[in-house]
Amino acid sequence: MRNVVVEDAAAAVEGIKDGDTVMMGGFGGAGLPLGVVKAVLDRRVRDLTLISNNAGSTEDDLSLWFEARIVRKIVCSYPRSAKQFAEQYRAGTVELELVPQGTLVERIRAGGAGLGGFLSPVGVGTVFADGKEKIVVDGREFILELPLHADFAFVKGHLADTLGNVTYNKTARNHCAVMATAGRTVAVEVDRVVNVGDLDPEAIVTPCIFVDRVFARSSR
Amino acid sequence: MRNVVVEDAAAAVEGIKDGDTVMMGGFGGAGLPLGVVKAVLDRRVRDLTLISNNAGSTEDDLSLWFEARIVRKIVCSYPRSAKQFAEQYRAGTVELELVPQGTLVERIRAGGAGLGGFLSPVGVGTVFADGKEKIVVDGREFILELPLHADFAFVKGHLADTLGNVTYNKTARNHCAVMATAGRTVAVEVDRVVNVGDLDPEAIVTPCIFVDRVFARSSR
Amino acid sequence: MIPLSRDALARMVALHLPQEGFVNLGIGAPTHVADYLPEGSGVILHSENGVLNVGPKPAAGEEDWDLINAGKMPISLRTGGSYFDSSLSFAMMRGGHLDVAVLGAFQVSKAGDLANWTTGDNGSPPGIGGAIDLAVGAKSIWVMMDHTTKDGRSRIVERCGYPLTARGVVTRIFTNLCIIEVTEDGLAVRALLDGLAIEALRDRTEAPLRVMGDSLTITQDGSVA
Amino acid sequence: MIPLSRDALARMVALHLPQEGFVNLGIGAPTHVADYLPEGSGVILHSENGVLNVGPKPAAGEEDWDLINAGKMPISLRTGGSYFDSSLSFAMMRGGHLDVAVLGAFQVSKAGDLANWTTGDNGSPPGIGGAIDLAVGAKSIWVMMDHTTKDGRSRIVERCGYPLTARGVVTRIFTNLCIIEVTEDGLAVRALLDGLAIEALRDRTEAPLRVMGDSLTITQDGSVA
Repeated sequence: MRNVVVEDAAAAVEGIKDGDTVMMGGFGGAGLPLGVVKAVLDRRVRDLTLISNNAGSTEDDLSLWFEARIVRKIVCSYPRSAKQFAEQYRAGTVELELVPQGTLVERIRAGGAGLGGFLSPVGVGTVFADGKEKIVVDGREFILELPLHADFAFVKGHLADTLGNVTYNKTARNHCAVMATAGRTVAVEVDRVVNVGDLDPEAIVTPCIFVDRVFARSSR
Repeated sequence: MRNVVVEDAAAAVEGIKDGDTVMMGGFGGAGLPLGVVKAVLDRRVRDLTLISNNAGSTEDDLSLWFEARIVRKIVCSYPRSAKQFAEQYRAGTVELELVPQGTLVERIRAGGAGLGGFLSPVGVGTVFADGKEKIVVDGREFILELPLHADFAFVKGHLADTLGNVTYNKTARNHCAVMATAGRTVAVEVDRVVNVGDLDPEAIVTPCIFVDRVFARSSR
Repeated sequence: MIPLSRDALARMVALHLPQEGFVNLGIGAPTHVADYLPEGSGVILHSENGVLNVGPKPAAGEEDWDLINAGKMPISLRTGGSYFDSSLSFAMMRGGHLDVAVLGAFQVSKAGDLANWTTGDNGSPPGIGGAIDLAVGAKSIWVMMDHTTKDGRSRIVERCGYPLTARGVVTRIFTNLCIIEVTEDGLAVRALLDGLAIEALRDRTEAPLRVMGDSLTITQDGSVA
Repeated sequence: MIPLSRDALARMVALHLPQEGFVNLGIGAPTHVADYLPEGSGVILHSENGVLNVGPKPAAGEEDWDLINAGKMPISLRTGGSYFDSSLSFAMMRGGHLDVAVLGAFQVSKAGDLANWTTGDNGSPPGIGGAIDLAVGAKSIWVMMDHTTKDGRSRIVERCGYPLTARGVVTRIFTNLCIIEVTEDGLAVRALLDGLAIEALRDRTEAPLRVMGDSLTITQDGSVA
């Protein structure tokens, strides 16, 4: 039977390479796969394109990636309160694509769902419309927004069974559920791996078809 | 405290009028709010635009609406094995807009999510592309598909609390969850109404913000 | 005349929220409106990171960092609450399912244009978050802010000088001096702080103001009568 | 030479499905493939109405009409299965998450064009369902059909005469006479029914066929060696 459980974070990030595009789940610390953050650092990759709602803070989080200068570009909605990112942003050593949060989520969803894009009312008449195609439907103007894909999507779940079905914990679900549909390789860091059959079929949020790797967060 | 429970199907369809657009949940019989089917018939409305995956069969289902000739147009993916609909289709007394099922669902979702449309790869090079705008992104051709909205969305849930939070039963979830986001008035027929607090916050599929009316299916 | 305190301003907004309405309080100052919801208001609070029926801040030591609001502050869940992913959360916002969003602002124009995400200055990285989705999607957009900047310049302007969040979306402005409705005929004062003359308000306001016929008086605790 | 029975054809397809693959069996005849999955294949079946890990038909009297497949027939759920709404289900399909979709067809062209939703005749209402989403989205599209129509015309054609479902999507064709790969250089016979000469197959096939160097033989029970 299918079994996607891998030993640890290092195994979960196997294959990541310079220049890859990486989605990282989380809204603040909730939903951020912290074991993955460190395992990617250990791989000493460079020039990543990072798709994430935030850019870390001053803590033990994505700020480590900016400190280590492994991110070339971030696609993000709210890179505030992020000391290390801000320093590099001011120095011009990292590129920022600022995307309204709902548009960010929807672009990721479009990538996972095989859509070519969508028409958004968000940003019309603002700088967020600059350089984008405008399409008028029934007299109302929309912006054409394009899908986002990634080589890897890393998210934090609550429970996963060995097949790869995943549940989330409270507001840690946030961007994780959508990102889990949009990575070529999807790896989920969970609090606990359970047996097949332990999860309620009605309450599984990410069905196993989307999931390639699962590992239990180390208790260290 | 908010309480959206109404007495019966008749109360759930209150306000429906000639010419309205109505979404009906269900894939076959699963997810079809049968009490609503009959209550709408009792209202003697006419000229409805019906958005539904199917057009009934030969049973006690949406075929009753075609028998009673209250549908002017149906937007549908699979109106097969539908005797009463087929008769009227052949007679030219009902209009059919045939939509691939995934596109149908996505158009409903776009309506509920406030999007102006989306770019679909489905139907390119087929009759389903006829008359629709084509948009090329990165050298690949897509069809611009437009959102669907409705005056009423009627779906079948499993449990609802009095606030209007809803769960579904097995494959009866189908189109119901998306339709529940896209009606100006959303009414849910459920097996049982439960107290606030009885539903697991992690397992609620349709949060109460989308739901205007809930009623328990009669056991008759 | 003493301008309303932050607490009184939050209370004034809270008293205006529709009974049993679905409301998003953005981040920062507007989130304090939650502390002043009248008993039995039935208001249901949404937070954009995927939660409906937000409850009060947990007691110290009881925080669950998987249960936070859009400002990344620990919250609790009220009975009847639900969790969902960001995609459904923004469908609620963009799709017009929220009755009211209460947002902070740097500037609001006489046409209801909103500027609340960046002052465009300096080299700090900008952040937009979900403010723009709320501004475009909620049925009513209320702004809650100080009437003037710290150095006395009007935040209610002819035309926003800061980068826009959305055009023509604000329907009502609550400041520490007054309540203003944004109408097709421009800005109309609905309520004025007790002891403040309309001319004194106009002095502090760049955009033209008219006074509604049945305008009300705001007392120091944020009550309006 | 007796063409493969429907059961043997279903078995032949089942034996080719990738170990632990995610597979959709469409509606109608292809759904019988499920009955011939080898023990321990680990194949996980998807049905478009919102279920993953579809199990066998329940015993008579045990049917649950809220638990059906895309053909509206009662099914069961295997351990580890999940339910989801149609939006996520079609994201799986359109988004390229299924390894294989096995579909019936009226015609397949030498370029892999698929016609499987209508013969375009008469006044019957057409239905498209989810066939087109599968055809566009699954990583591999396999067709399973009789090689010819009841009156002996080839279903494998130069160019589809019936309305298309999708262009250039079919990767492999399983018929009651052979297995054909759709390649950039046209159609290639990978396996041929025991006792059937390639020329006899060509007589029954409108599109040109070449034979792969290592072509195999199909026995009457659907085994290939």
